Amino acid sequence: MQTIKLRLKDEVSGGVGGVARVPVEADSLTPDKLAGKSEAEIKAVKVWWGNREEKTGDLFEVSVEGEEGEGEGEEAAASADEVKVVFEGDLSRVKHIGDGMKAGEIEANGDVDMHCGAMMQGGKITVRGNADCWAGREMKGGELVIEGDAGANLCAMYRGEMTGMTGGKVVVGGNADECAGQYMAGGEILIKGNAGMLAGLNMQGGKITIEGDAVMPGADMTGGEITVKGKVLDRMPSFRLVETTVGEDGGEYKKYIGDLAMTERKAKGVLFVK
Amino acid sequence: MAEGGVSKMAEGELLIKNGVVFDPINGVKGEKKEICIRDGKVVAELKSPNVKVIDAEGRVVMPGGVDIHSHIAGGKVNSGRLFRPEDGRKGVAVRTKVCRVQSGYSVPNTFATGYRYAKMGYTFVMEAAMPPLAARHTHEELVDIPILDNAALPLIDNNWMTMDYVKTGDTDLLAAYVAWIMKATKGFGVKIVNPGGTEAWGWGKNCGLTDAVPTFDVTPAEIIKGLAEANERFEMPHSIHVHTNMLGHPGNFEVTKATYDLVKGVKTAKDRQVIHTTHTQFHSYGGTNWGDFVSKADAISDYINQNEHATIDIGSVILGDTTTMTADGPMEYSLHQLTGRKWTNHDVELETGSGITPFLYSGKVSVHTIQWAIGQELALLVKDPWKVALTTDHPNAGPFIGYPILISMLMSKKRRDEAAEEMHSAIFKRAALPSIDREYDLNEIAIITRGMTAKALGLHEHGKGHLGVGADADVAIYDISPEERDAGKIQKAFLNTKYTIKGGEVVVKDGEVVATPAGKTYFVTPECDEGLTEEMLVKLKDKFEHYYSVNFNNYPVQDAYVPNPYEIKASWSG
Amino acid sequence: MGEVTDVVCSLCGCVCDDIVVEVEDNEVKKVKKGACAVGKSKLMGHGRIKSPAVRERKGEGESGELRECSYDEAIKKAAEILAAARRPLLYGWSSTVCEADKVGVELAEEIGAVIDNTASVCHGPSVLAIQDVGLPSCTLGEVKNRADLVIYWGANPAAAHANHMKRYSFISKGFWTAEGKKAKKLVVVDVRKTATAKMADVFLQIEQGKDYLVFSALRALLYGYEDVVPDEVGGVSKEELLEVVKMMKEAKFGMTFFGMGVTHTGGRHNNIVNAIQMTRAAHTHTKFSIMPMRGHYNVAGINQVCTWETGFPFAVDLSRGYPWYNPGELSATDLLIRRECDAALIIASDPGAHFPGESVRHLAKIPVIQIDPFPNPTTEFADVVIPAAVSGVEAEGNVYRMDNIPIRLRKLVETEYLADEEIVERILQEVRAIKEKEGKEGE
Amino acid sequence: MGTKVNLISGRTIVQGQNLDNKLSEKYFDEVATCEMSKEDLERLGVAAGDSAARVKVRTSFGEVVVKAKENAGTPAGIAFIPMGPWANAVVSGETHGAGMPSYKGIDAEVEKTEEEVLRVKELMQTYKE
Repeated sequence: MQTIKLRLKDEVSGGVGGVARVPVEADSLTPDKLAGKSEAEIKAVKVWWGNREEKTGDLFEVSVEGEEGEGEGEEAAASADEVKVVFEGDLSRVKHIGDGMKAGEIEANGDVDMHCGAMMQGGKITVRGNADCWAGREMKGGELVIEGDAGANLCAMYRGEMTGMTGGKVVVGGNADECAGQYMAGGEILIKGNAGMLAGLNMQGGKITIEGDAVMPGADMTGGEITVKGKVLDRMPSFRLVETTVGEDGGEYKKYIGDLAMTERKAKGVLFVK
Repeated sequence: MAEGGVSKMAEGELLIKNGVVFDPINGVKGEKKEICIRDGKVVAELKSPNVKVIDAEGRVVMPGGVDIHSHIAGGKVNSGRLFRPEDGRKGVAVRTKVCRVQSGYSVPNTFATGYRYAKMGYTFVMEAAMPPLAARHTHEELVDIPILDNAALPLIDNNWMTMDYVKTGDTDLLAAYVAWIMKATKGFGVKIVNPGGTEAWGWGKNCGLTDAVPTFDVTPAEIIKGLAEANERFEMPHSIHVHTNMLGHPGNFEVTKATYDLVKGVKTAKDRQVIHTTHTQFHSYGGTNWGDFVSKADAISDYINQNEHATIDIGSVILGDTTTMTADGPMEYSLHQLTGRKWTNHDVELETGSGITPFLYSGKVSVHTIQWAIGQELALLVKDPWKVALTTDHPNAGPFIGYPILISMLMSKKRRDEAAEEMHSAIFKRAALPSIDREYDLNEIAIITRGMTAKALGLHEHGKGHLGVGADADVAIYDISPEERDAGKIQKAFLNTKYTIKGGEVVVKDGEVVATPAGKTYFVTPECDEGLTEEMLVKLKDKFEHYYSVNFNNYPVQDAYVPNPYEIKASWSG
Repeated sequence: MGEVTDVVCSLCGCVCDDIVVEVEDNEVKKVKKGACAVGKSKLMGHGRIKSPAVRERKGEGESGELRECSYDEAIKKAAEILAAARRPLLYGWSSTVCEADKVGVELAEEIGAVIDNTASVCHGPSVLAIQDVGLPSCTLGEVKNRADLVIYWGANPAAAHANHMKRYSFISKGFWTAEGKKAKKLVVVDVRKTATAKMADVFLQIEQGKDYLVFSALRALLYGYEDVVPDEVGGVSKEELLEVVKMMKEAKFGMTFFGMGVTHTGGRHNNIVNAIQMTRAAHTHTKFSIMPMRGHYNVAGINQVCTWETGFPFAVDLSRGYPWYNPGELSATDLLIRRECDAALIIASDPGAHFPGESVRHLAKIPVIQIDPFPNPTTEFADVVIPAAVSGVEAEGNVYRMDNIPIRLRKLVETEYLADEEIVERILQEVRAIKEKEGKEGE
Repeated sequence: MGTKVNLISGRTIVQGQNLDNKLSEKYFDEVATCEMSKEDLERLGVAAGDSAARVKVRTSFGEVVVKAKENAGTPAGIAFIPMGPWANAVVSGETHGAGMPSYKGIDAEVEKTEEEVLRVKELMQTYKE
């Protein structure tokens, strides 16, 4: 097991001239991309900071603990399971943490910027804070835990695509902003707080559980399942109540199908409201 | 404005030696031959002793490719880009010292369009549909496409002016309108798309070949015949260019044949076809619905083989995701209804319309498999390659960067058989492709990608599509030996040239773009009698006064939009 | 020069092209015909930025006054700011011509900037919606000739597009609509009873922020699911909704125009997705189209240019040398609120007046270059101010109307001011010179 | 104690006429105003026809002083400020991942005030601090 600690330097997070907080894009710093590299090699990995590429070692304080992975190329990637990358410092302007990650573990200690865990295929990311918009965008597999709040478009699609999250598991400890799980086709999302407007918009498959309140959930859904345990504000006027059932938690739920605004033929989504 | 625009050509001399040349217009079929170039043109011999030399030893040399039908610029192409960021993200490439940024797969940005065509050895592309009211847009994009010479075909068939004159039978006045539109749009030739049907789509309806167009009381058949006759009033380089009615409908091959018959007797003003029908794959369908859908490429090919007045391009399918776009509004709506995918429509007042929707051609779907076979069947069953052009109706049946795949298929029965094995079994029951043994040779490939297309467009008289003395020095050098039979190697070679030379300048070397000169825009000026024009203008100005939303004086494309013009005058032939 | 006809208005997305003006002594003296009150005001002109200027810095963090200077000095200073920036923003581009926009994209590539345009605070949500579901639409002449039902939703043309109804929609007369408004129906949906609403056959006064629900209810009704729709949706009764649905089904050609009442409201782009989905549902009964009421005269044009050059219409990041598109991340307001950018070029727009205070606060702290004919709130904190010719009065060029029809602006009078295209081109050349010098020094 | 309203901003004709003339009196007169229903204004203690009345509009994003103006088309509970620097001093920049700030539908509190309305230049000056 190898632990790579990356602490963002204060002069980077503090902003250019103390004014402009230019984001660092960390998509090259996933366990699978760093596996098998020595500390010196990791420091030399290129990272985009605005319109210039910098060395990781110039932006982060880098320390490596434990055995480094064996081999190169595919072998190194295979050993990514044994790699944990820990991000520290003020990460609120570090984008793309764990973007495209295939294996291993990432821990981010603090609020993270946009696209955390986007296109993720495997492994685990834990965010000990809030995650900004597009966390888990187009996620295919793995596990993403956000202990705080999630921004808008959690696990949604990229602009124009018809598929958002297709697999994996996401847990949000706090609230999620608008359009959580848009175009979701598979996988699971658990939101322990409230969901903003239009959770599960265009949903086709998979499961969203909202323990708090939700606003207009399930609009244009054609498949999948949404459960709201709190209140539904502004319920969609185009869903049909089918029955009252008892949920796994023993509670009574109203079961709706929709969205009929997509026509009856396509309206295969299910919405449970406590 | 001088014909030729020599000032835009590279200066100096260049010698291409030891290459095996395929120049079908000049009857050169794979001969070892030197190509001498001076000031952007092919010349008989060079003067300077220290010329720049390209040694093409053992490699295939052809004139620059000429695409007869592709959608690369203008309103609907850009609507396709705009509403498909998911396609845009597929083709992104970093800028280089000579190249601007690139994006897109089925709807590449203007820069990528120029680079990718040039890398395949193409140097001229015809934008196949220009709505006259939005012609400025088409030209703005054409100017922004690097390297390629270009032209655009204005849509003239659903225009109220056209239908009015067809109804009254005033062919001379119709010709005067055609001439005015050609000049006002800086257009190249008469484009017809679902005549009558697009006007009917203004009310959400469509039109068959002999149905009356709502309100206008003319039939699509009369429009096609009328425009064919009007076109031949001038010595137009190109014939009418027709997207026939009922595109994509099972059983439409009868409509396609009937369309050819309509214009069979029309006398041409130049030595060429009377009618070119485009993306004929979409118009060679048998059956009565998608359940009993079959290929009728044989029936269409038989017709083309037995008649001399019609040419076709194939519009062959490339498997995978693409963006369909056409002025045939009702067709795009039915496609959207079929797939449920996003749909853009843009009807253009008094003239035309357009629809756009993404589409996935899958080898696992029986209908797509048959469509895939039909395009290639047309190329293989039409005996004379001078009657058929290679196209994918980019991006409708697939993006143009799929051309090398098609070339390798046409040249290799083995490759076709291997592909068919992977596809839905319908290909063996409801298409003819697996039973066809013919293989194209390089000379025939040169015909369907440059010789035939240049001739059908009349551009061979303007230095395109051949390497005779006086021709534009547009040359493609492919990194294969003329004996190569391996389909994979053929495909690779046709995707990235060893060299592409445009107007005497090396623009691609070893598959990389190394220079990006501006292309020229070719347009045709029909010379029409003033009296006729005056009479026509009375009617036209009335249309502007009451029905257009743009003023008459703000309508014609200003010279500023065509900074590199190449004008072709077409005199009155009566 | 005397009377000039066929003048094209460079104010709003209507781009009226039938204006007649009187020009004397190199000045527009009178607007004789065609323009609305707002367009007339534009053609007659206002106070100008007199001269290029740079702001003198006075001491620690305190900004001083603008000092007049030459074009050369201002352009050089602008290039220095942009060449040094790590995350520059190039914003605006809607109230100028496409020729300038093209150079703008090239500049953005050269310096690795984010390029965004005013669509992001106007009809950007409409673009996002189109990317989701497409846009069944048409040119304005189609509406004029065919439409017998016109719906304005969250739009108040009587105030914002004063000629719109007269030239193109409810009041105009066309081929099948020769009787004008007598034979047409007008439906207005808004939260306030606007001047436009007062003309309507049916006015749906909806609750602020409930547009999404009302669109979905109309879709469900158009598809025939009357049983599921509640008695009241978003402040509108089911009876009223059914009445509108009946009008939609009975129309021969229906047209919906929507404005910022929909794009600015909670739900944003998804409101538009729903409006477009409603149009599709209506299209199963009759011909139905929909169009955004674009604000600036060439905001449609910068979306066109940006799309054909980068593949994407706005909010494009070129920092990595290839285009990456993501509104909500790369739109100007987001970049500014998040304090991401370290320099900005503002052309033909006025974020000082039109961005939320939080965004303006950051803009006021970073180096800002302004290119504009007129002084405005942005000038108050700009560090380099470069005056430009007024497109459509002093400079010509291509623009796209709200229905994406390209029209060429005319030049009416001569000017000493440089056109936007030339200013941006000269900045680009200066940036290249700086980079070439740096490249040589780095060797 | 003020009254709670739903704040929206939008275009007006005079605002449009002075788009290129924002430092003028005409623009100031038109845009630095808040339109409300008669009933809401009465609740604030603004007398009918009091053209000098001013209100302070406060939201979680800021506060601004503007002139009060009656508009019969505006329903009770809605406040309208023409788009421009004054409205923008109090709207939300939050875009919810869509790039569009919240220009309409902001919870606001309005109260009558004797404070002066800031001019454009003064308002912009506050951003430099």
